[in-house]
Amino acid sequence: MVTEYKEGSVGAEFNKREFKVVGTRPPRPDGVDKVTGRALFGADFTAPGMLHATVLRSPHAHARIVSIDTSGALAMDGVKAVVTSEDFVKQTSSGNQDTLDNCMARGKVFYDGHAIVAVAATSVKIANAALKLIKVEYEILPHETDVDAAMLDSAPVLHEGRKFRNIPEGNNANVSGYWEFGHGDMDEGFAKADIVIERSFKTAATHQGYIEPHATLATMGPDGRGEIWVCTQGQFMVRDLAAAFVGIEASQLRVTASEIGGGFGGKTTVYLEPVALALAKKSGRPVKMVMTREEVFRASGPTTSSSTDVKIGMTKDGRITAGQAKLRYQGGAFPNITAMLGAMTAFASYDLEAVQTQAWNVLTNRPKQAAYRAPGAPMAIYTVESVVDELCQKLGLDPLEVRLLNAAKKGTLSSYGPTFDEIGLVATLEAAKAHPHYAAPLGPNQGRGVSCGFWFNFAGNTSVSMNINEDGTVAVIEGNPDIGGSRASISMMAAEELGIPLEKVRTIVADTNAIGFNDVTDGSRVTFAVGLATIKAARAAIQNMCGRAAQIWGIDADAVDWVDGAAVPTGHNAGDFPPMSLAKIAADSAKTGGPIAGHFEVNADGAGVSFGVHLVDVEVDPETGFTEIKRYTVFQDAGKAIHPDYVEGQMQGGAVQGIGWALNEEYIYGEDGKLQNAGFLDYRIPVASDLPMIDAVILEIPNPGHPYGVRGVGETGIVPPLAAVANGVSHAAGVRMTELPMSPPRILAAIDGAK
Amino acid sequence: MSKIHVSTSINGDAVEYLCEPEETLLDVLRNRVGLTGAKEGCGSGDCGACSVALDGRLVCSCLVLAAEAEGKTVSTVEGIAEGENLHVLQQKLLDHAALQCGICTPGILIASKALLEKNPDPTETEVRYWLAGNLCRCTGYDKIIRAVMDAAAEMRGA
Amino acid sequence: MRFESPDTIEQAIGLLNTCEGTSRVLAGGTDVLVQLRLALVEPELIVDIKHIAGMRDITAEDGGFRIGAAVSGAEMGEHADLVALWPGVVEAMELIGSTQVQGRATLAGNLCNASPAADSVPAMVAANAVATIVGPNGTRECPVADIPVSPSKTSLTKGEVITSIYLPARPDNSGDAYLRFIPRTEMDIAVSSAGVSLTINCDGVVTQARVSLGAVAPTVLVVEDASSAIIGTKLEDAAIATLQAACSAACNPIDDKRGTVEFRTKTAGVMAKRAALIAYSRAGGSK
Amino acid sequence: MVKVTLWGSLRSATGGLTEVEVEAKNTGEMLKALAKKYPALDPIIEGGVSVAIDGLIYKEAWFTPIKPDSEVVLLPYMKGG
Repeated sequence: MVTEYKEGSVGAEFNKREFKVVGTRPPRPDGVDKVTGRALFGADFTAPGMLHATVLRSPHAHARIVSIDTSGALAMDGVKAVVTSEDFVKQTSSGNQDTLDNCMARGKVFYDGHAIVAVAATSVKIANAALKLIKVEYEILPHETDVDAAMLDSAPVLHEGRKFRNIPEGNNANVSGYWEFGHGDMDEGFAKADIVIERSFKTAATHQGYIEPHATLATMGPDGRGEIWVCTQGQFMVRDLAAAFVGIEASQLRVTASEIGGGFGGKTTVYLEPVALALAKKSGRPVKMVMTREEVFRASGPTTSSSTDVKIGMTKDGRITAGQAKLRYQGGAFPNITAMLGAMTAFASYDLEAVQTQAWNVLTNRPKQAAYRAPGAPMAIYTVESVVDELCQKLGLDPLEVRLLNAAKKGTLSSYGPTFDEIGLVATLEAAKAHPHYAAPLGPNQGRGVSCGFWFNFAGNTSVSMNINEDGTVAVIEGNPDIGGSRASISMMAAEELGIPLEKVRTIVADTNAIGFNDVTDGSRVTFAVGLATIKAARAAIQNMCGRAAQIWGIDADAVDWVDGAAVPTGHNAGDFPPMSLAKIAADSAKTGGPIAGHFEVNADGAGVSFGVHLVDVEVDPETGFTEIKRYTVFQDAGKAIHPDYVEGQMQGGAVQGIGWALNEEYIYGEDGKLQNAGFLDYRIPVASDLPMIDAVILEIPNPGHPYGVRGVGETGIVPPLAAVANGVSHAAGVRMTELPMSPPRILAAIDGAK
Repeated sequence: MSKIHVSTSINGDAVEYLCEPEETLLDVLRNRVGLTGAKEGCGSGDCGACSVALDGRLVCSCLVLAAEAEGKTVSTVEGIAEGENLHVLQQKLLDHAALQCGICTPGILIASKALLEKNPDPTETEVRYWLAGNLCRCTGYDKIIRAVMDAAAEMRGA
Repeated sequence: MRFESPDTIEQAIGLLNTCEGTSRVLAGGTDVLVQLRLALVEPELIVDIKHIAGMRDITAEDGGFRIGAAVSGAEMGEHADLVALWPGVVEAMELIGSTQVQGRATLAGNLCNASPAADSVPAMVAANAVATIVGPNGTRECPVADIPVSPSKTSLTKGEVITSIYLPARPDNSGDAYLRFIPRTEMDIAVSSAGVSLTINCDGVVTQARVSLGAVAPTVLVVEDASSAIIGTKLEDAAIATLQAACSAACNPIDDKRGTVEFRTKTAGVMAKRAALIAYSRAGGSK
Repeated sequence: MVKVTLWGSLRSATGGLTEVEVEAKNTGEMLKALAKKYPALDPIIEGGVSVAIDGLIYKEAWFTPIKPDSEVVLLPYMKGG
C-alpha cells in the first residue's frame, strides 16, 4: 500500500528501498537547450514595443537627497517614463520597506551605487543620456564601511531614530541585531583546559559572482494586469514584492522565471523587478532592465564582512572543554540575520559541554547584503576551525582525530539549541581519514589544511502538480527555478515513485499562476522539499490509478497495489488480474472518470542538517606569497544522492567559491566609501587554471525526514574551504593567517613579519 | 547619425544588418540578429560568456565592434550542432554534467572548439589555461575540464 | 561617433588629423571597447586600421622582425621564427588577458594604452624595440621606451599612428624573458613585472644585458644597476642577489587595490631574478 | 507542560530565564502561551521564529504536535541561500 502522508508526522518519512532511477546519472532534461544556445535566460526576453530602462545611482557613500529634478530627462526625445521612490507604495513590514528602499532610495542614499531614479526610453543609449540630465542635490554625510568602526560611538548613524529589537545597552545606533546562543558554564569549561587559544579574525565581503547579471522584462496594461519575466531564485517572491511595491494584487501579476545564470542566494530578492513594473505601468509599454556587471557589484548584495574573536580551550589529549565566539558582521545599510546564522553554526560540528556565541549585525555604508550559500556560516566556522587547527598544532595532535574525538553525533546537544538526530559528521570525518589524500606526502613549502563544515538546510512552502498524460507520459509542474539541475532530480524522483522510465517524465518550472505558492530556491531546499512533494504528488496519482484499476477489475481499491509502474492486485485473495500499466490506465482514463493527476502542497520540515569535511594541500611561494591549490578533496553527507553528478557538482562548486573567498575575493572600498573593484578584473573569482580537479566523495547517511533519505547539498560545500585553505596556508607559510582573503601581499607580509 | 550597413556571414548564413558605430558585435548578435546564445556577463572581456569565432579566431564579441564584422565570418554557439546532431563537445558536456546554470556554456563550447581545432591533444593544464578567460561560478571547472579532455580523445579517435 | 576603416595609412592620418574632437585608433580594440563601455572616452571618431596594408603582417627584416600594428598576440605566438628570436616578448604579449583577448590584442595597442602595468612593454623595452610612427609630418622611428610618458599618456602627437614595432636582430647566445606577478594564474593585471634580455659569450659569461620593470613606476623602468650587476657574471648567486636588490631599489610604486608599495617593491626584484635565470638559460647558459 | 528552551538573547524578555514552561499540545499553542506569559516575547514571536521539536526545525507550523517529553527549542527565523 501507498504510505499516507500524515500531518505532523516527524522523522518517519524514510524507508530503506532499492532504487532503479535514483542514484543513476542520466543527462539533464534542459541540457540540450543549454549546449545549443536555445535556453532563454533573463536578458534573452524581448517584447514588441519594448523600452529599455537604466538607473541613476548614487556617487556618494552616504548622503541626504535634498532634491531630485527629472524634468530634463523627461523632456528628452525617446524618454517615456521616469520613476523615483515616490512612485512606490509605502510598506507596512519593515523588512519589505528596507527592500523597497534598497530598490529606490528614499530620502537618503546609503552606499555608492544606491539607485535613485530609473528612466525608460526607446533605447539604452537614450536612457543613459537622459540620466545625465537628472539633477540630484545631495547633502553629503560622513560614511563608514568597516564593521568595527561602525560600532564606535563616533560612527555616523545610518538610520537616525530607528529602533531595533532586542539590542542590549551599550551598543550604538548602528547595531541592528544582537543574538546569543549556547549552553554550559564557560568559566568551568575554560578552567578544565590545558591550553586556551584566543584569536581575532577578519573576513572581507564577497559577492556571489553569478555570471548572469540581473535582468528583467515587465509589462503592465491599463487594466492593471502585469507580467514579469526574470532571472530569479523565486518567481513567487518577485510577484509578492513587486505587486506590493507597485500597489497591485498578487493575482494581477504573473511572474515567469527564466533560466537562471547562477544565483547562490544573490537572486533571492528584488532589485530591478519592481522598478521595471512601475516604469511599465507609467509608460504603458514593456520595459526591459539589465544590470551591467559594475551595477551587479556596486548595487546587488554581496555577503557580509566579519570581525570575530574566538576563544577555545582544549585538554592535552584533544578534548575541547569550552568554545566561545563573538561575531560582528556588517551586511550593508539594512538589517539582516547573517550574523545570527554565523553564531548558530560556528560550533555546530562539536559536542561541547560549554559553548557560547554572541553576534552583532552592524549597519554600514555598503550595499544591502544578500544571502550567499550557507549565509553566515563560512566566516564563522572559518574562525573556529582555525583555532581548533592551531590547538592541534600546539599540542601535536592529528586534526582529524581531534575532530573525531569532539564530533557532534546523534544525541549531541547542538551549540545552537536542539539535540541532533541522525547526522553524518563522524562518517564524513572517518572517510576523510581513510582517504589516500590524507596520507599523501607533502613537498617543500606545502601545507595540508582540514576543516569541517555545517549547514542546517531548509525546506519550506512547496507545491507540485503531476499530470498523467493519456499516452502514458507524465508532466511534473513545480515552482522552483532550476539553478543546478533540479529538474533532473525531480524527474528522477517522479519516475522512481511512479515506476516508469525517466524518459516518460518531463518537469517544468511553472509561472506564478500555474502552480501553488513556493518559497524561493534557497536553503538547499529544492531536491529535499520539491522532491518530497513530487513523491507525495506521485503517490496521490498512484492512489487515483489504483482506484481506476480497482473499478475496472471490480475489486476494492484497498486490494490494489502499485508495483513497477503498474496496478496489481494485493494478492490472490484480491483477484487474479495481470498488472495494469500506467500507460494502460492513462489511455483509458477518459472512460474511467477523466484525467488523472496528483498534487501535493506542504510547508515542509525535516530538511536534515548536513556536514562536510574538506582536505586541501597548498603550496605557498615564500618569495611572493602566492598560493597554489595542489590537491583538494571534499567529503559530504548527501543523505541520498539522487543524481550523483549534480551532487558532486554542488560540492565542487561550493569548494571553489570557498577557495576564492579564502585567497583573493574581496570588496575593496576607498577612503571615499566607493567600491574600487566593481568588475571581474579586480574582483578575482577563481579561473580554470587556478585549480586542480576537485575530488568529491559523497556519503549517504539517510535523512529520516525524507522518503528517500535526501538532505540538501547545495550550501554546505562553501563552508569548510575558508578554514581548510587558511590552515593549509598557515602550515605552508609557517605563520598563522587570521584575515581573509589571504591575498599574496597579505601572506608575504605575514611571512616577512614572522621572520 | 546614420547607421552602418554590414554584410557578414553568421554560422554559414549570409547576414546583413544596420548598426550604430558604437554597437558591439555581441549587441548586434543578441538584439538585431536574434542570436541570444552568446551572453553578456561583463562587457569587458573578463568572463568569456560572449565568446564567438571571428574568421575562425576566438574572440570576445563584447570587445568587437559590430562594424568590424564586415566581410567576415562569425561562428556562435547556435552553429555548433549540425541539424539534430550535437557536436562531440556538446555531447560530452552533457555526459559529464559539465554545466549547472548553463550561462557560461556557450562560451565554454566556442572556446573549447577553438582549442581542439588548434591542439587536438591538449594536456589538462593546456585546457585550463586556454579556458582561463571563461569564468564559471557553478562547477569549479572540474567536470568542464574532464568533458573537454574526453571530447578531445573522442575526436582524435582514441 | 563615426566609424571609419580606411585602406591606406594616409587616409587614416587624414581622418585623425582633421577630427576636431576625441578620436581613437582601433586595432585589437581590447582597451578601446572597454573604455567605450565604461564611458571613459566618448570619441567622435574611431579609425580601424586593420584594412591598411602591412598592419597585419609579421615581416623578417635585417635579422629582426617587423610586427604590424594590428597583429594579434595569437598571431605572434603562432609565428615560430619570431618566438625563437624573442620568446620573452612573445610570452609577455601572450600573458595579456584571456585566449579571447589574445585573438585581438596587439603590441602597439598595449603600448599606446600607456598603462604602467602593460605586460608587453617591459619586454619590448628590454628588447630595445623601436616603433615606427607615421603622422601628418611623415614617418619617424621612436624607441618603445619613449612612447609612454605617464599613465594613459603617450608621446604621440595629433594624427600620429604607430604602424609597426621592430624587434631587432640579436647576437647568437642571446635570450630574453618576461615574468609578472599576479594574484591568480591568469586574467589579472600585473602587480609587478620584469623583462630581461641578455647575451652570453661561449664561456657563459653575460656580455650584454638589459633589465626592465613594469607596474612599479609611472612608466617602465630600465634598471642599469641591475644590468651591470650581471654583466661579466655567470649569474652566480651573488650577482643575482645584486640584480634583485638593484631592481627593488629602483622601484617607485603606488599602493592600490592590486598591491602595496612593499609588495610591489619586493616582488619586482623576485620577478627580475627569475626572469634573468630564464633568459640566461634561453641564451644557452647553464647553471 | 512543555519545557521550552529559548535562545540566549531572549533572556531579557523572560526575566533572565532561558528555559520556561508553558501548557501546549502543539507549536501554535506553545507560541501563544509563551507570548501571553512573557509579553516581551510577543513582538519577537510575531516577527517570526523557528521551533525545533526533538531536533527537527519547523519554520512556521502551528499544528505540529508537541509531546510532554519533547525537546522544544525556540530559534530565530532562519533563511538560506
